[in-house]
Amino acid sequence: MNSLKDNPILKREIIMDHYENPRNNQLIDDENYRKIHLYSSSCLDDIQLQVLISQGVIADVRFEGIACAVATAAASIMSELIKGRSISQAEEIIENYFSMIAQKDYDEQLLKEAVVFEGIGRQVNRVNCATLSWKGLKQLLDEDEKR
Amino acid sequence: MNSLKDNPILKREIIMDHYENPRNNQLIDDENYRKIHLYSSSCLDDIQLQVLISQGVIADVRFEGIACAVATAAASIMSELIKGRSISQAEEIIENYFSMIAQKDYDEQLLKEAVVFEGIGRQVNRVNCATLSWKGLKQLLDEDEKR
Amino acid sequence: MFEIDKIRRDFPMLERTNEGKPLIYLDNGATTLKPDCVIAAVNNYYQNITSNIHRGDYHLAYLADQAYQQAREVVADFINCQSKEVVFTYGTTHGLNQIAYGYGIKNLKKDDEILITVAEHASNILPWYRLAQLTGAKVRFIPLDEKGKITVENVKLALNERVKIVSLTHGSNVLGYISDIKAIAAAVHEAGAILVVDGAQSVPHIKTDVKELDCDFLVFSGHKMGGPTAVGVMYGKYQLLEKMEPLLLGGGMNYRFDIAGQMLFKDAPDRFEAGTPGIEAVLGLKAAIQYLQNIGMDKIALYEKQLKDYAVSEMKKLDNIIIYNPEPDIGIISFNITDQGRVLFGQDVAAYLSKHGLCLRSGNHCAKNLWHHLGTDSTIRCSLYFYNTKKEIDKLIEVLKTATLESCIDVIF
Amino acid sequence: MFEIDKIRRDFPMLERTNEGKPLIYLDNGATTLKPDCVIAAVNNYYQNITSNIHRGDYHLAYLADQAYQQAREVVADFINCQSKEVVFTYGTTHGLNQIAYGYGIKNLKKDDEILITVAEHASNILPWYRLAQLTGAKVRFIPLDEKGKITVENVKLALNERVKIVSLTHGSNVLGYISDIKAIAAAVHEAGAILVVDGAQSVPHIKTDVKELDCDFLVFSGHKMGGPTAVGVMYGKYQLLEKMEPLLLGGGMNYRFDIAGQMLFKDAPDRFEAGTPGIEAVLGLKAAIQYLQNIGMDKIALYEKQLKDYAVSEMKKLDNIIIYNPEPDIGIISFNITDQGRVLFGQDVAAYLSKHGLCLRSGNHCAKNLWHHLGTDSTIRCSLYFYNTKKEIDKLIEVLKTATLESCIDVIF
Ligand SMILES: Cc1ncc(COP(=O)(O)O)c(C=O)c1O
Ligand SMILES: Cc1ncc(COP(=O)(O)O)c(C=O)c1O
Repeated sequence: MNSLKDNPILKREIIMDHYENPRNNQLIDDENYRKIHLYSSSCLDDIQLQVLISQGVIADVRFEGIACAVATAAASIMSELIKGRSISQAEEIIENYFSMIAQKDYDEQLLKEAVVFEGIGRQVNRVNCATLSWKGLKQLLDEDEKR
Repeated sequence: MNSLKDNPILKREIIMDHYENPRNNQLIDDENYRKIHLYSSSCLDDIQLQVLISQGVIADVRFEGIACAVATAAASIMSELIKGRSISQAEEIIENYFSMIAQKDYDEQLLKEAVVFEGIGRQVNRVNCATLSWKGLKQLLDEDEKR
Repeated sequence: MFEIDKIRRDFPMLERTNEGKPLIYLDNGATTLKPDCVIAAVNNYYQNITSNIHRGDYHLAYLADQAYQQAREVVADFINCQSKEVVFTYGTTHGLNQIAYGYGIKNLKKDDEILITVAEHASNILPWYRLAQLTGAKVRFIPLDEKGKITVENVKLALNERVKIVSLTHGSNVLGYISDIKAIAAAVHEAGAILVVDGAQSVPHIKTDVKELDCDFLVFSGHKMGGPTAVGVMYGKYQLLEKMEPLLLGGGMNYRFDIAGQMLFKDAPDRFEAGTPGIEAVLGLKAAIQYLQNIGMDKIALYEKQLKDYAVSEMKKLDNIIIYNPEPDIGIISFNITDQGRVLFGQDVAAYLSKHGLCLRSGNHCAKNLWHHLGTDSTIRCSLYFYNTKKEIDKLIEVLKTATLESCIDVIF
Repeated sequence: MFEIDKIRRDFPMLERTNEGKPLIYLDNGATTLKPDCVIAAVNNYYQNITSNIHRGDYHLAYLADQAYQQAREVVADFINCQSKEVVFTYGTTHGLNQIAYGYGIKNLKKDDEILITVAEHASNILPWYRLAQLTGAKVRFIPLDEKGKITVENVKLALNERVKIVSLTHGSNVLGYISDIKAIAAAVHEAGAILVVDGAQSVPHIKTDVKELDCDFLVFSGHKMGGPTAVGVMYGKYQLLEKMEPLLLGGGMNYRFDIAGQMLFKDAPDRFEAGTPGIEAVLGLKAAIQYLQNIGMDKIALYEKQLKDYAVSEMKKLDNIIIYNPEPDIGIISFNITDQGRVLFGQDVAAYLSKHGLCLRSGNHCAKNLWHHLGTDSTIRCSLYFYNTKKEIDKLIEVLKTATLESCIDVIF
């Protein structure tokens, strides 16, 4: 993974790929999905996120919306990374992602492609874009726990 | 009159006398009187003024209210000075009074005892007190003209 | 040790004069002087980070936004709440109007009751009068005790099942009493109502912990605690803020709206901050709070108590004075001067004091209903802050001794 | 001669950087940089005349009050009205809410109509939506012409006898058009309605004469014209102000009230200025206006027009740009950048520009209904002020040329 972190060209390609061909980028009309509508404080990014949790596993993650390249790619990468994980695995990944953003220690292995945003903490005004969908996911999982 | 202007002791006595024994200091319940309720911006001085105009002459002036020594004495002196004057005389007196307050030229003879407030323009924060009742009078006369 | 000399050097105004005499500023209930660090914070916005907030499209805007949000955290830490419970307002008056309108309109109906007292400031009365007009609810007054205090007992007696809102001042701006908000909150909650606290005169002077007080709303103004004007705080328990209607609508407080008239508002606190806020004022307030915290609210309260005790005991020695609150809790003393038994009109005395450099306010201090209680139309108010000194009190006493009708009139010549 | 170099030296922010590059501030529609004289006016309040206004019991308070009232006269002179027609608000948003509530509640009833356009800022839409909810009146939209302009013809077509209020922006914050308010006012008055003008984007840039325009209300913000935040102006014809309800109630705006719920409010403008206002903000606004007057509004407008013309013509030469308003009247240009035919998301481009020192905003600029017209969700906005230069435009053009999806993404590494 080291090669990815230190390879800006590869990182850019991954982000562009996810922006131009976002994964899991279609909502579904199914009551079993937990839903959240995310707005960034910019009044502009506007992402809807859906998660299907079944027997402690995140069976599906979907999103749709209008957002910048960073926010779109972040959501797409997140959806791929989280799909199929147990809730506790997902929570660990989320925690590591936010550590990375905060420029603290984190487990690269866990974050896979998401490490492309490793430097975003230095571009402070883009942090919101790179975390919007992740915050939404966390909120959905937290709500799930309360039930 | 020069002696009054330059005699602070006499001036003080006149003000104290008018404050402690205000003239024309009782309202009357008579529809023929024009009325105005005056509040200073301090939210505190609160003077009601009544004027009876009959055949172009200010036949009576009355006031009542809660006010500081300066405002009370000013109203009392004004009432004495204006009572019995024709409207045009009154207007001339009013004009001279405001000239005096503004430290401009004015006719001392016309203002009589009212010259005790001649220096109030230097004590800027008391100007309101010394002019409240005079402004009320002016407003009543102006309204009268519009009829 | 309270390093008063060092503190005074932080306030440029303390080197000024009033009518040619060294300034002695004793009108801190109206507004307060500003320390250098507050002035510097405002200047820093003007000179280094000017830009609008709520957007981070470029770095400068991010810096301003970040500073603004940090201010929220500083306030939250200061009054012990979550930062999302801190709404920036334009002042106490705005905050009270926001609560009366935003909470009251949704939760009150005909014949419900709002409890206040005659000791409230106009800003904690008139919004409730209007709410009553709009909803058919009634405003009732909790009686003060014989000293003019709000007591828990009287609050309890006034409560009934129709009461939905109780709105009280924490520190009275005329009588300087501190109410027992914690006990009152318990009684109000037991009766099923909410408690709104006007902290305009308390937050600047004593440590305030909203968790401890358990009030539902707390409002205060920046300018009464060394901060700029045009900024205040409305604290609200988050579950109440969540359900409250905004008073001002516009940019920055909505997520979206459409041509059909649908509006989706943001969550609190953003929902209540329509339009461009007082950005530099918020940053100045942050600096003011940090300044107070650096000195320590406990130390400030203690110093002010000692100063107040000194002032009261010295004033009591005068034989031409009527003190309306001889036992205030905070540094607010309301009095009148007499001359041969006759009460001098406050404004005449205040003008006389001004000639000697002393800045005190006369009048009814916007608490116009309180006169039912005091039996006088107006008082002169001496209100202290932590940069005042015994020497300043001595000067006040010295000048008050010489205040007569004559001397008050003489100053106008 | 427009002494641009001399002018630029008055603005300390122009010596700053953004992300390490010399600051090029092109977000003047959001807020503007402050000249030294404004900063000095605010500091003067903090360092020399701190005290609350509305009372003259002592000299200092008199000085502050006088300075505050003088500011009213400076504003009155600036827009050509009487000083008692100048109400100080906390900003345009506050002013529009005050009018919608204070005039609308008393004068509108079910099925009356309020006319606005999709080009309005949220602050000139949402208060009307709420007024409609409260009164049963309807908000209708005057269609824009194909360029996105408000035309007199379309206003006339939309008017009918049920219309009571028309509220329009003078200068559009997205498309930079100036509406013919004078002709519109005549049409609106002929139909028996009143005209509210949102001058947030016009008053800072062109000479504004309310007598000439004959609008009934005009609102604007200090911070968009070199002044502080938390201050704005609501002009109203006096006979309308006289009949309008205050939105905020509290200290300073009432003469008296009693325990029976009676309230006697002061006359305009005081009636609308409840609580402690933004005193230093008002004094800063006064300095800003005097600064603009010293340069001359005509000169400012002319310089900005030339700069805008230059910017538009240079931008048109780019082949990766879509300009949504190729013929703006004032210095506001809305555009997007394309990469191989695909529109780049504005925020990505703005972040890229920021890396080069350029401060431009992306988004919908709070005019969320306008997208019906433009057919895009967001734009990048270049908004000029009189301290901007051709050289800054050149830099913008140079950087825009290199904006691609790749280069926009690269800046995050
Ligand atoms: C107890 C109290 N409440 C409210 C206010 C109003 O505060 P502001 O004018 O800052 O809105 C004051 C200030 O005079 C006050 O003393
Ligand atoms: C046209 C227009 N109206 C209203 C506003 C709101 O102004 P403020 O945020 O100062 O209240 C703005 C500012 O963005 C604007 O551009």
